[in-house]
Amino acid sequence: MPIKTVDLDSEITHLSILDEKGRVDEELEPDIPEEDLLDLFKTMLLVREFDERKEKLQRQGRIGTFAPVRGQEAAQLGSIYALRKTDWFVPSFRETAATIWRGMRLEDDLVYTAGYEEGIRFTKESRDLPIAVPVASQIPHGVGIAWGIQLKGADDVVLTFFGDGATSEGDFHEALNFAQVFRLPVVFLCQNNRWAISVPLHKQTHSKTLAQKGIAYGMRSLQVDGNDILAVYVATREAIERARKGKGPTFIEALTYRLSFHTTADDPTKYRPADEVKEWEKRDPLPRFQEYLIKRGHLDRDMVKNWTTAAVIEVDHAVERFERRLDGMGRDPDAIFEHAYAKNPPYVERQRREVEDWVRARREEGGGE
Amino acid sequence: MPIKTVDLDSEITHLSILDEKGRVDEELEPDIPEEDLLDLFKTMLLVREFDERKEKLQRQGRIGTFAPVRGQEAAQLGSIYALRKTDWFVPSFRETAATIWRGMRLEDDLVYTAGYEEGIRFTKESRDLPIAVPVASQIPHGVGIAWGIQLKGADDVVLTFFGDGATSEGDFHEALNFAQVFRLPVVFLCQNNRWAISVPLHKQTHSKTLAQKGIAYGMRSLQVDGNDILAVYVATREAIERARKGKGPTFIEALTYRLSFHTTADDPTKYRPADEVKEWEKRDPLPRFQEYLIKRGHLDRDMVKNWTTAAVIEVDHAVERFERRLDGMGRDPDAIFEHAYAKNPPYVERQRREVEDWVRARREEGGGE
Amino acid sequence: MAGVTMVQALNQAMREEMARDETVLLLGEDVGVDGGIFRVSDGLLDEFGEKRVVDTPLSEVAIVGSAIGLALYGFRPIAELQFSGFSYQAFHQVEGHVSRYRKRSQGRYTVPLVIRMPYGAGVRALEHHSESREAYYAHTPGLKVVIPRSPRKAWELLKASIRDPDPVVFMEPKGLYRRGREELPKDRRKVPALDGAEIVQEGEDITVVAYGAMLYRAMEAVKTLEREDVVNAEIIDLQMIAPLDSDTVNASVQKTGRAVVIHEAPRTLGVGAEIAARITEESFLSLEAPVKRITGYDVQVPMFAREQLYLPSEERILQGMRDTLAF
Amino acid sequence: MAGVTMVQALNQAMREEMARDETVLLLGEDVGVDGGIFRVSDGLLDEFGEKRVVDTPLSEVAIVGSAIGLALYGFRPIAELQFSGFSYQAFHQVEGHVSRYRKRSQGRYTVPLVIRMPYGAGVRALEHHSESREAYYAHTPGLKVVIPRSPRKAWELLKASIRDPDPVVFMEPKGLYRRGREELPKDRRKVPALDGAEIVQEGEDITVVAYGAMLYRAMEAVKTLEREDVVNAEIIDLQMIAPLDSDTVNASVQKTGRAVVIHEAPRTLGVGAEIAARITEESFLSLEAPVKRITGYDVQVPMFAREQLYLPSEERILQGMRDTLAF
Ligand SMILES: Cc1ncc(C[n+]2csc(CCOP(=O)(O)OP(=O)(O)O)c2C)c(N)n1
Ligand SMILES: Cc1ncc(C[n+]2csc(CCOP(=O)(O)OP(=O)(O)O)c2C)c(N)n1
Ligand SMILES: [Mg+2]
Ligand SMILES: [Mg+2]
Repeated sequence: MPIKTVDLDSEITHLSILDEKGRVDEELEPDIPEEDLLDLFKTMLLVREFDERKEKLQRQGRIGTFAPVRGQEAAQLGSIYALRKTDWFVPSFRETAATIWRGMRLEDDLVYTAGYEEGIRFTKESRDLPIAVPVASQIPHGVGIAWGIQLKGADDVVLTFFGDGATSEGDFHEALNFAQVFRLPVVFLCQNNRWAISVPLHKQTHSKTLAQKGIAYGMRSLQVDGNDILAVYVATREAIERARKGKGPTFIEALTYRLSFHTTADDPTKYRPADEVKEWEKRDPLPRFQEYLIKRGHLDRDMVKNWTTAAVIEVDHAVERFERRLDGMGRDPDAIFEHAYAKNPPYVERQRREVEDWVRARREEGGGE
Repeated sequence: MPIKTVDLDSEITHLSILDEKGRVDEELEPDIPEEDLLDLFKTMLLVREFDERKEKLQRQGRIGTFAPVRGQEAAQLGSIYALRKTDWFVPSFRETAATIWRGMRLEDDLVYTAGYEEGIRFTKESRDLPIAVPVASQIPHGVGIAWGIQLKGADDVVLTFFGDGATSEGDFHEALNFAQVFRLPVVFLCQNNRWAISVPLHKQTHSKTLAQKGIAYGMRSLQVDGNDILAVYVATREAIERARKGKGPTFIEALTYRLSFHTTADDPTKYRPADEVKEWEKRDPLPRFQEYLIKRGHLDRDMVKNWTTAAVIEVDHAVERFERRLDGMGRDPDAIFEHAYAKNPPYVERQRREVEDWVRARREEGGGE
Repeated sequence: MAGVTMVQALNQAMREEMARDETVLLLGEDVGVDGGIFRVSDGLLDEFGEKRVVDTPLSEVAIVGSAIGLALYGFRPIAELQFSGFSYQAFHQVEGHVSRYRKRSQGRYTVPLVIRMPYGAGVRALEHHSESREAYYAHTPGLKVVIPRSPRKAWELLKASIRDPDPVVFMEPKGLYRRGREELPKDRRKVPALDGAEIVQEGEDITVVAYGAMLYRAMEAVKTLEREDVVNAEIIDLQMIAPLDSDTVNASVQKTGRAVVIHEAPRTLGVGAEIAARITEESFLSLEAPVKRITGYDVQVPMFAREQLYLPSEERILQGMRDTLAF
Repeated sequence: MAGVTMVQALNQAMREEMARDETVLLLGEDVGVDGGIFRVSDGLLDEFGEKRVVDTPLSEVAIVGSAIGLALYGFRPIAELQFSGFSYQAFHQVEGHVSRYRKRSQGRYTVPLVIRMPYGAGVRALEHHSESREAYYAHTPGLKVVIPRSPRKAWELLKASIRDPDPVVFMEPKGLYRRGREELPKDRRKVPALDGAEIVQEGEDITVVAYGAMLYRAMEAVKTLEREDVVNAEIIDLQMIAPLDSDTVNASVQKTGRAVVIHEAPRTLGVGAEIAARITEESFLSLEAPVKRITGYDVQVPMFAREQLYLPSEERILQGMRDTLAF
């Protein structure tokens, strides 16, 4: 037949388990221990409170700009929960919820956001990468780590995060192609929050779903309701297990929404209709999860109240510790020259001494900042 | 329904009109004037001869390295024939057949391949870009030209060429996404010749077709038998007409084969099974087209013989003119400093004089090169 | 306050050029509805419509690459990259094509585009938002690299860049975006062509070379120097670091015999290196002291809490001038 | 002929390092079955298998980007880019990540990878195959940039680069790939760590600084100079242009009082600028003549027919030295 349709063996499915009212599809409902469910919920509460507090601190000039999570908690926690501690976590720049789940201390995040490299604190055992600011540029790193895992014959997996805007970058394309060519144990988790700063999805790409971008690589790809923590978990878990078994990568598009501003430097009212935000407020992942937990009898209103208060206190304490640390840190110039190279070349050492001399001279003059 | 299949409205079709024996599907057969058919055939003969001659010239050190066309003549000529002279042609580095069709003089190509910028000769009216060496990097340029056409409200179209390897580059991805977002009048013609130097298609990507990569952008995409000049023509013509009518871009994958080496610096016997090449020799686009023309009564064996001789003579003459021109060109250093800027800065002018002085001093000493 | 900020001046320059020449258009991430993340294109979308002020997908390669195509076709695109730190995504397009089409096509195809990008420190932002790597572009033959020091200069130089026949990388010192105001000239039509450095203050004893945000620190330091040490400094704003107007610098040094050069970028292979080399080459016999470079250090730019320790401070500049004078 | 070419030496270095350390692996376009387009990895696939010698898709970003991931994970990847002219596709990965992970992660994550790429003129190839833009990398803090001059040096420096804890951009002067042979050392295990410049000839009258292919032209020119002008030149091979070993250069200039520096790259902001600046800064009182730069010109590198007019020739170098001596 001169004109024939090529069978691509590829279709895109959409998964949802918990609906907007917190009603669950019992067939698909995953079996998550109560303790974990409640931990996830507590973390959601904490992240919300933390976001809000950071906004205040930023407006007061005590920290710099940052990217809030609000609206994307389910997408981040549902997926990161599926990851083992010994698996690798490759964030973009908005994954505060996932990063807190991995064990980051709030005070460290504040130190970092206040402009200090020391806020990045990893141990030798850490398998979390630092945040990556250039959009999509971290995706190939996750692919490389997965390649390392495969070469070593380890059974770890990499979970790499990025946004809808990131899918327009060449780095996304090259990395996903690589991952599939080598069948690497990596899961790509795209948080499609419908905006890249002021650019809405339909100006970002003409494709109907982002998931279908995986078809370009012959990669297993699917869409989930990203505000449904159960669906995100189920999809990620399955993808991770496939990856762990050597069945290659998966691309997951989690449909979610950035309820807040892009960063504190941004004013979304300039470009985005209030209606749209309202629509998405109704799909807020937090109350939905809360309803589910209440319906299952894990949670009651009092617990929510107490835990909300506990979150405020936890953040209070983190802020106090952060401020104490800042005091201690001073403006030590040495930090500029540390970790530049394994060992600084002589002229860099001379530059270091130059700065030290300046700072000393200033101190001797009794000058502050 | 919690798990549902997303309807993507996208399928990939494969088009073929002229089979390997030169038999035509009469329903799909395009109505090309006899004169044009014969012109296309003559050009095929000429390009073959030219490739061979260039190989000899390269082995003799008279020109530098180049990328032969053999096997891809139908893919190039079928598509370029669908383009108006006033449309834009954006080549990669292997489109000698298409470029000759557009009017490039053989001797210019030789001058260029001998290492002289002067081999690139465009008039103000030219709508052909020079070859682009960095793989895939020309694709966004074609998109930008198409954007210009759209802005100006002109009804021209851009035809952009690249290879299978190019689809792995980020530039390909970003350019196609752009083109579809803005619905630009551009046709992407991928010559899938199954090899990128020594890397075979299955190591390049895991996708079943290259055409399906267009699904990532929601772009109309299809596959054609690239060794079937009629199918390539029909597919390209349709895509061009759609583009001209403002219906946006099309991605065409032309399945073909690089029968020769990658460039003269390459030895394909190192990495590619002789069998595979033999298989593809059978699908050579030239005899297939020849059979078709003979069957249609446009051509007989004598004509083929005469035209083959004519091609040899044409190439002979081109080589002669090329050699005369080289003589004349000398080693004029001025050319180095021309077209660097609209107007050279003073220090570059001083550098120019420095070189001129050298060359003059040398000449006065009576030294040659 | 009277006058306009640099952000407003840039906005005004684009507005006027777009009104004057319909082939001028602006493309980039968030330049349309949002008016640019620094508001440099505020209002342009309303005025010129979405065909000429275009929000693009998040794709630096396609922004620069399609701007090349637009320029080849006859437009004069202004491509905005959100920060210089993300311009390297498209570096191959700039190195490989923007700087070469004229040469490659023997003059047939030119790419008179402007690539605008904020650069340098000063906005308390995340990593990759504070670097000064203008030397990458200045080392690339075929490009012009322009850096304005003030609102008025920003207006004038951006207009000149848009009109220039060569591709221009237009680097905006983001620390100056909202620092100070200046009146724009009454006659808005006269725009001098891009042309080298400017002597912003004449003097006899030492030549001070700077550009962008550091120029102000240099000028402050010079004020102190002149007050306390009773000397006169000649201050040169390079304005363009490619092509580099070393003739102006050398003429000055041949008068003063001493020079310092100041920039934020790392010292090694920063613009100061080229200035020092050209002064040594062409003014050797006039030189009474080595050319002093007061610059960022040869390490990764620190995050913002320690930025000021990294940047040349007024004190460091003052000290550098004194060392040079005392040599 | 006895000894090995640079291609063979590089091959041998990789072979030995891969045998010594199983975390070393090679990835790139055509490095496997084809053995690399210059045959630098010939035979490695057979010896180490396709897990450690990997033909990748045509994706510089993914090559460098996944090499970063491999290095973060604990491997020591060697990423081959086919020509330096195509390394800019991945420039943002190098500038944004390769050079920064150590800093960004406070030392937790390091990327001890080697990015190999042929650079420079001399193979009669198409556009983008002859450039020397090593300064882009040398201006990027956090990177090391190594350029070997000979087969033995290539062997030694590549091994040292693979073992080095910092990321190395290893630039191979492709014009030297098959020029001349040298024996490799008997004891293959001893490899000196990466460490600055080497004085290849001691002398008293003038310091000649070069690296890569231009070193030979410099040496030839020096021979003529020494024969005809009865002077002694001290010749320094930089070997690494980042970090730049200016201490060795300055010590020499403080003895000779004169210096020339030679490279293929464009003059403006080429390595010669930094050398000239550092000499002026640190050896000003010893300098009897300005530092002379003999370099490529500040225009796009011409296609190969005129390449020799663009490159520093022996005559230009000789003249430059004579001018400097006569100053
Ligand atoms: C390569 C690059 N270009 C531009 C930017 C500036 N920028 C920061 S975030 C952002 C939008 C990202 O959108 P998306 O990927 O959807 O992630 P989201 O912010 O929605 O989480 C842009 C343009 C950047 N950080 N990196
Ligand atoms: C960005 C870039 N990387 C590497 C190369 C070296 N190179 C030249 S052609 C080629 C293979 C191209 O393959 P394909 O796109 O399939 O085109 P074909 O050669 O088959 O026509 C490579 C790797 C290049 N020119 N540009
Ligand atoms: Mg988004
Ligand atoms: Mg191919």
